[in-house]
Formats: sequence, structure tokens, C-alpha cells
Amino acid sequence: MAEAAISGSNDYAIPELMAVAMARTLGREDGNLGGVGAAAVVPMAAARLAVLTTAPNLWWFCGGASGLNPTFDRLPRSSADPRAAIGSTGKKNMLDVVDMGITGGWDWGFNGGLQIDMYGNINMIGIGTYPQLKVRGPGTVGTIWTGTLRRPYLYTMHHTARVLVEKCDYISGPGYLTGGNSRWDKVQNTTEGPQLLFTPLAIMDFEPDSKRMRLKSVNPGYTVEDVKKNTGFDLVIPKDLPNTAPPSAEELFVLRNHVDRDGVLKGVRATIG
Amino acid sequence: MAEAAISGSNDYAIPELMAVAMARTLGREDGNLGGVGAAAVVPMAAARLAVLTTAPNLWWFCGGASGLNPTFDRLPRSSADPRAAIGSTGKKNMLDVVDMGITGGWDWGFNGGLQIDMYGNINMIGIGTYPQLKVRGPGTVGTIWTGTLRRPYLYTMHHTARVLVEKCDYISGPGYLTGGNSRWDKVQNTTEGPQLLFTPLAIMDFEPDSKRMRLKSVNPGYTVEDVKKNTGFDLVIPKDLPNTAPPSAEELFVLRNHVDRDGVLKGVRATIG
Amino acid sequence: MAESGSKVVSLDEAGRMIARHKVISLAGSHSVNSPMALIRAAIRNGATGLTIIPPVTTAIATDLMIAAGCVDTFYLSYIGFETLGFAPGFRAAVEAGKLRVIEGDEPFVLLGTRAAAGGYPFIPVPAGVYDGTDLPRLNPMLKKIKDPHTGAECYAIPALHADCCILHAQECDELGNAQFWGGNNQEPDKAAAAKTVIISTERIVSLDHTRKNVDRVTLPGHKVSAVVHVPFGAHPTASPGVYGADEPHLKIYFDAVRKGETKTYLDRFVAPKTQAEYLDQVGLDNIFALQENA
Amino acid sequence: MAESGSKVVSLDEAGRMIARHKVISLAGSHSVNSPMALIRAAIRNGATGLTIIPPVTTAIATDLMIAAGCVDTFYLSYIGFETLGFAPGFRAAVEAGKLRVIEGDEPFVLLGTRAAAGGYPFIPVPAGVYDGTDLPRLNPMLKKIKDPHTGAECYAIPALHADCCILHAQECDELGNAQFWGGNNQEPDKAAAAKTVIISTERIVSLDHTRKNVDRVTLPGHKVSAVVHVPFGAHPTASPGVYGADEPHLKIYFDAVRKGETKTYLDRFVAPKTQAEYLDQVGLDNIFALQENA
Repeated sequence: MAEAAISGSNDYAIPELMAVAMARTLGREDGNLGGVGAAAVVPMAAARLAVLTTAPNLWWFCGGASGLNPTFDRLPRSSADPRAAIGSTGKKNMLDVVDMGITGGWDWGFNGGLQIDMYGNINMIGIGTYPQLKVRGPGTVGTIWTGTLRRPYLYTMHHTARVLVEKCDYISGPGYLTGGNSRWDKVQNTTEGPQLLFTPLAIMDFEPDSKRMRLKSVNPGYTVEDVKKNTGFDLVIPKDLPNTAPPSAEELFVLRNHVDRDGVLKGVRATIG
Repeated sequence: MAEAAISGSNDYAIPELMAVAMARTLGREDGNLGGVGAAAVVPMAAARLAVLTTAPNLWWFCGGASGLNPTFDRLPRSSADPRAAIGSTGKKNMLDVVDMGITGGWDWGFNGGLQIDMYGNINMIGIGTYPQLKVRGPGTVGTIWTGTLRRPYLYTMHHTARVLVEKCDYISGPGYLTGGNSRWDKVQNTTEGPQLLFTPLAIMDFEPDSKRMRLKSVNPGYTVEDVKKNTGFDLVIPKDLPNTAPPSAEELFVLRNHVDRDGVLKGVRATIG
Repeated sequence: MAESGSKVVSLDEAGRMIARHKVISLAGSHSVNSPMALIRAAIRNGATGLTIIPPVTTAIATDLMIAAGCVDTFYLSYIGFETLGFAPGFRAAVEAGKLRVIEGDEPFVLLGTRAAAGGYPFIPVPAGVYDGTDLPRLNPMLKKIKDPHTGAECYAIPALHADCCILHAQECDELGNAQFWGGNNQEPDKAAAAKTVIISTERIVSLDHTRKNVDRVTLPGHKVSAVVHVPFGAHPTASPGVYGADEPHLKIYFDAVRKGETKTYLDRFVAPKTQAEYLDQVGLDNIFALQENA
Repeated sequence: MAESGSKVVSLDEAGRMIARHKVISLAGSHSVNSPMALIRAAIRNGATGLTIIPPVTTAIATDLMIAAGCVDTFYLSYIGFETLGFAPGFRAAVEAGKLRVIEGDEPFVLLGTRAAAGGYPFIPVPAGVYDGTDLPRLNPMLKKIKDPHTGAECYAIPALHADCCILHAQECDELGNAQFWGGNNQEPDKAAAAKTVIISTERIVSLDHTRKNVDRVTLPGHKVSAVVHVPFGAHPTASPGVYGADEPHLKIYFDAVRKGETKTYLDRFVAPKTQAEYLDQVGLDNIFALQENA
């Protein structure tokens, strides 16, 4: 295992790159409503950055502190930190959050997992034989909403074959299940399934028909080989694969001056292997 | 039909007498939680008066305005008037109110009816054949809670054989159903059933075994014969029947100076026959 | 953010939007905070064949729609004018066989709305809540089922979804972030249970004002479709903190409908196309006097 | 009203009250607004064999009870220390086979609590919410049933009742009327779903203060059994508007438990009988510094 941050460019830390890449993606969600939850400091930075760059009309909910559209410029470490609600235009209590999960009221959201598999399924339950698991996961919270929110986005701060597995030991958040159309035999058919996976090494999407995970771009400073070596299954690898564009000077300026003045992202742990 | 107010003593109006009698009764609920709802200006005055006289630790909820323990001194005409929440120590939203109805969280409450029968059952649905009723009632709101609140108290501003009937055309609020123990075959068995009925003419309770309505005291200025004549069934009439004690000077002083400074109660319509 | 996201429409446009829908829900209790200007605009724009899901207690807001002949089906909990008496439009329509009533009550309407808001197909309540009453017999939507965990009997109250929810706010910004200053908080579930949400407001405030008063924002705007600026838009019902109910006006309505003179009332008070013309009919002096009773 | 109705008890008495119960629920999220002083008092008073119904996200509040050996059964939604890592007490107990976990999640714990608060035997959610995951297989309390109105399949989430609910408030009067200044409002349902409610508070305020700030009163006191005055009673978690979380202290706890040195932590930080002695161990300077991050 290597700390990914030091492998990034000298000019930015990997979590900063990930936040910038996520913020660019949120441009397509402008005007839509989404949210971030527990252990989500990078998506939290991304949503705040998106409002200031790609998605001025984004509606976003900031987890435990329960604020909508907060305007903090000092990124808190946790969405439950009361300071994460600074400048909000409204609040949602936990019941609203759950109700909207059930009704399909969320357009987008970010979810991670102890394991993420080749069809974008998520496991937060654990590894090994239930109930006395070898690795007891933290519990599934709202990973179930990958089945009900319109466009789930996935992320992990640890790109390793232990996280990116061929098949999850347990599924707590449904991705494309066993691929193809299998998802829609089980979950609400108005939802689209996982869109992208952001990791310290790369960005992945899903092949339209098979729904197998596919490499989309490799983060600057890394190679396709690095990605293959640290992924526990065979990714679909297209030809002519681009690099993820590094953060522009403008993106970094806004991120560091208006989103994360304390440099919290630089201290977020990201690992490879 | 006669306006009851003019039949009362010259010193007080019948709704004032009723509020005072209800407030005395609420002394036994000191420390307990209850509430009043729609079209309940007299019980509203009674609860406020009780806090100032018989039940200093009463918890009470004031209907549509949703205030707990308000301290108004100018009685509003409706519990939904925002001024009915003045000085509250808390609020309850409508969901809390319903939830507490279901869980049996209310200790006491006041309910009225288009019809009230000899076993204290209430009808707010209507009179005649459903659905094209001869008299369409206003709907049953929370009369159902006579089945779940611990001690329901009943009242009507119209003591007439059309309201006090032998058997309700429909039951929307369960009293003692068909008498005896029949209530507890149907409703939560932790609840006690209707305690008293307050009318412009009298106060009634229920015979312990048969659960038939029984005359308890006749309001000043009226006779047992007045009560019998205006009641649509045979009340149990004990010997040695007292009169309802008229409001004391102190009770009237507190009522008129600290509860109902605008004399709203004097204008509330009360009828007999 | 502000310009491109604005949801502000005219009162007339809001009336047309409402009139395009069939199942209408609203909040406000008795004679407090009903979206009266929106209702008048909907009537003017030919709303017809409506199903109404009212708040658990209602008065002129829904009685007026019934009296104006806009309503086919009514989810009943309670409709009445308290000290004035029974709702005249409702009573006449039912007794004439012209209105279908779903015989609901406080838990039925409130939990049905809650279920729809939460995406639950129904909410079960213990059988003891309804057994002993005639409601299950009169309302086939109350279905008896068994709790799969304990075997205990309960009644399933079905989700009550609306097409369009109309609300009156004291303050609202152009994105639909709204403040309701009184009442018992039925608005959020009513809004969540509807496809389209339309808000009239005493005052349109800035987004900065919303941020500064976030603890008073009772409904975030993300589900709101349209915002209409209508000062005194709850009149003749009260707008908490702004003005009291107009009791003499309520009596004018009550007497007119009871005497079969609904058309006279409609011509005078519903026909005027703008809120300014309506307020002219009511008399601005009368309106300003109500501000003392806020 | 004031004197005769007072519910104020000592921290030690509150600890004894909690320790007499079996099913304990609490609110507070992650490292924010957990009733830590009450938890320490319960551990000192021999709480054992507990079933815990936590909030939907939790960290040290419940991990400490598990690490101290007080807990048999845990309703799981999420337990973790976010940037620090997995909850060490919880993980060790499960992996050693010493803790029974009910494999719940956000809707299971939240709607189970909601159902108990509302007196509904269960709340049904559409089958599509859970189908496709392993949760129904791992959690037999999720029972599949049919909506009696539409025939659609759904899962019944059962009501989760607690014996005793413990909460930390920023302000509370002696009748139990409480203000929670942050978070996502899980407190009212947690309180309603429990037989006994115990509140610790940064500050006991007058009833007049409550009336003056009624819009901030999030929990009326009628169901509250006991109120305990404990300044810094949420430490090391944050008390919104009063002080921030003590991250260095959380790391001391985290490292101690992970290294199997739970007893050292308990002896130093849980054994002290009063809040003053506890704050001495933490260091008042450290505490005051946290006020900058409120």
C-alpha cells in the first residue's frame, strides 16, 4: 500500500484532484438535487466547488449537519460537523432524507464501500462468513439508496484489489447486480444505476450493454498498468484512453480560497495498492 | 330551542359556568397531558382557567395553533387562531398529535358530537342513510381518539333530544359502545372511557357497571325535569341530586381577567331544547 | 443562481397550472393560512372535476371550491366554520348527492399524506383505533391486515398522493424556499406528497434573507414548481404574524352560500382577475384593520 | 408550576436510572451531540446486557459502551470514526463473536423508530428498496408482505421500541422542554419511541426563557423523566453552538481501544464520578479551546 497523495503532482494532492473531477461531473447535475453523507469529505468539497464553478444552480444536501446548499469556505472534516451547515438555505431532517430515498426524490448522490465490484455493487456489511465476519464493515447506512437515487456516483479513497473486487461478499448498495439488465429486475426501474467511480488512480464508467466497469481516464502520473495491477478484476479498457485533466489554475484557486481554506483535503488519506 | 345563556344566572353566562365546571374537573388531571381541538372555545377557556386555579402543573395542547401550555389572557374564538399559541412552552405538529392519539399518549381530552348517545358514543358523521345523509356532519376529525385517550371528557353546547340520542346513527368516537364491558372488546384496554358530559343544562357521568349515562348535577336555574325533557333517552337519575355549584367570585375574577378579557365566552351560543 | 432559477409566475398563470390538475391538496387550518388567492385563481381558470385532499381541518378554502362546483370527490376529516356553523357549500352538495365523500378522519388524512410523502404504500395503525366505530364500514380504503411480526390486526391507511399542492407562505424566495409562520406544520408532507407544488406568498424575499433566517425555513424549495407574490393572499383567512382572519367576511360568505346566493359572492369576490381588484372589493381599510389581529 | 414539577436529578442518579433499563436508544450523529456524560454515568453504574438502538450514524457514544462490555445486541445502521477509521470496540466485539448485530441500515433504524414513535406496528417500504441487496437475507426482521390496496410487494420494517432514551440538549428547563441546536432532528422520535427519557443539558434555563424561545424548543418536556445539568456533557463529541468535537481526544480513545488498552481509557476518563473530575482529566484549557470551533 502506498499513500497516493505523494504520488500525485507536486502541485496538488490526490483528494484535490478527485474533488475537482467530481465537481466537473456535477456540471451535468446543475439544477438537480443530491447529497453526501458519512465519511464523505471529498464529495462534500466537490459539491461546494461545483456550485462555484460548473453547477451554479445545484441543490445539495450536506449529511449529518443537515444543511441544504451550505456556503462554508473552510471545509469541515465531517458532514455532521455543525459548521458544515453554515449559510444553508434550508434544512432537512433525517426523516426527509430517508423519505426521499424511498420516493426516489434524490437525483444524484455519492457512495463508497468496503468493497465495490465489477458491476458497481457496494458492500458495507463486511468480508467473510456472517455473522462472525473476518472484517466487520461499518454498516450500510444509506448505501441502499444506490438503488433508488436517479444517478449514483461511486468513489473510494483506496484503489486496491481488496476494495475493487470481482464480486462483493455482500451487497448493501445495488449497482448493476450481475450486469446487463439484471438491476432492473430488482430495483425501481426509473433509476439509472452507477454512473462513474472516482478513485485515487482513475475514473471508471460502465459499458452500456454489459454494465461491466470500464476505465474512462487515468489520473495524471499513473498508467493503465497501475490501474490494472491494483484492481481485483478485469476492467474493460478502451483504446485511446485519455488522462484525467489535472486541476486548472482556476479550479485550484476556487477550491483553496473558497472551499477548503484550511487545506483539509491535502490531509485526507488516499491509498493505492 | 331556547338560547341557554339567558336562562342562566344574571351573574354569569352558561358557557362561563361550563368552563368553570370543566376547570374544576381538570384539577384531577394536574400534571397530566391533554388537549382541545376544533370548535372547542369552552374547553380551551377551561384548560387555561385550570392552570390558574385547580391544576397548576397541567400540560395542555391548544389545537390548530399547536401551542403547548399557552398563556393568552384574551381567549381566541378558535384553537387555530395563531393568538391561541401565545406564551407556549413548546409546539406539537399535527403528526405528533396523531401519533400520540395512536400510542395513547394523551391522558385527557374534550370531544363533542353531532349526536352523543346514552353510552357516551359520539357521532360526527351525520344523520340519515349513508351516503346521501339527511344531515351531513362536519367529519370526524379526532373523535376517534375517545377510544385511545385515557380519560375522554364530553361536552355539547346544545342540550336537546336531537343531540342526546338513545343510539347514534353512526359512531365516530367510541364511548362505552353498548354498555357494560363491550368497549374493551374493541378499543385499547388501557383506556377508561368517557368520564363526564358537560352541557348547558347539567353534568352527567356514567353508571359504573352498566355504563349508562347518569345525571350528576343540574346546572343552577334548571331542574331535573328540564334535563329529562331535553334528553332523548332515559338517564339514570340518582336520588339526592345536587346542583352544579355556580362559579365562585374568585373563579369568575380569574376567568374574566386572566383568561377571557374580551368576554368571548359570553357570546358563545348555547341552546336547550 | 438567482436569475436562472427563478420560479416566480403570475397569479393567473398559477391559476391555470392548478386548473390543469385533478387531485389537489392544500394546507392551512380552519380559517388560518389557506391559499385563498390561488383557489380563486383556479376557480376563475375553470378548475373542474377536482378531487380535494384537504388539511385535517378546513373551512372556506375547500367549501368555496365545492360551492363553486369545482369538486367531485372530497377526502373528509373535518370541514366547518366553528362558531358560525356547518360548512354550507359542503353540506348542501352532500345532501344533494353531488359530492362524493371519502369518510376519512384526522389519522386517515394525515397518515395517508405522510405515507405518500415518505413513499410508503400505506401506514398501518392498530385495529383498536378504528374498531368500535363505523369508519371502516363507511370507508373501504381502510383495509384490515395482520402485522407480519406479531400477527396483531391493524388497519392499513393507504398513501394519498396529490397532483398539485397549493400553499400560502408568509415569506418565500424565488427558488421556493418558504416560511410558514404558524399552524401545525402540515405543509412539508403535503408538498412531498404532490407532483407539483405552488406557493403564494405575502412577500418574496432574497436568497440572502433566506440564508439569514434558515431556522425559519419550513419548506426547502427544491420541489416547488411556482412561486406567486400575493400580498394578503390568505384573506379572508388569517396569515400568522401578518393579519388575522376576516370574520365579517367569513360571515358574508357563509350567509350567501347558505341562502343559495353563491353566485353573488363569486361575482363579487372571485371574478376579479387581480389581487388588487379583489382587495378593492374587500376594502383596503378593512384589510389594514386585520393587521392588528395578527 | 416550577418547583413541584422539577425533573432535575444528579448525574449519578441518571446513571442509575439508565443502568436499570435494557433497551437504550440515543440521538446525536457521528461525533456530534452524543450524551457522553450520561453514557459514562451508566457504565459506572454497572449497565450491562444492553440492547442499543443508535442514531443512524454513531461513533464513540456506542463504541465506548461496546468496548466497556455493556452491550449484548446492537441495531446497526453505521458506526465509524470517519477519517480515523472503523469503530474499534464494535469491530473487535463482532469479530470475536461477542456482539449480536441486527443488520439494519438508515431506513430500518429511522423508520423502525418512527413506527414506534407513532404507534404503527411497522412501516412498509416498496420491495424495490431492498431487493437486490443482502439485507433481507441477513435481517429476518425485514418481512415481505403485500400492500392490501395494490397487491404490490413491500418489506415491513417493525417498530423499534426502547426502554430508555438518552439525549444531550444545549438548553433545557427543569420540566424537560429541550432545545437541540444542530443535527438532523432524530431526537423527537427517539424520545417518543421510549418509555423513559433522560436529558443532559449544557444549561438549565427558566420556564420564561423557554416561552421566549419557543420556536427553538425541539422537544416538549411532557414525556421527559429526568433532566441533568452537565456542562460539556457531550464531550468529546461536539455540542452545536457551544463547542466543537475534541479530535485529539477521539484519537486517544481510538488508539487505546485498537491497542487493547480500553481499561486504561476507562480508568482515566470513565471512572471519575463527577463531570468536574472528568473535565480535570481532559484539561479545562483543552475544553475551552473547543469553544472556538462551535
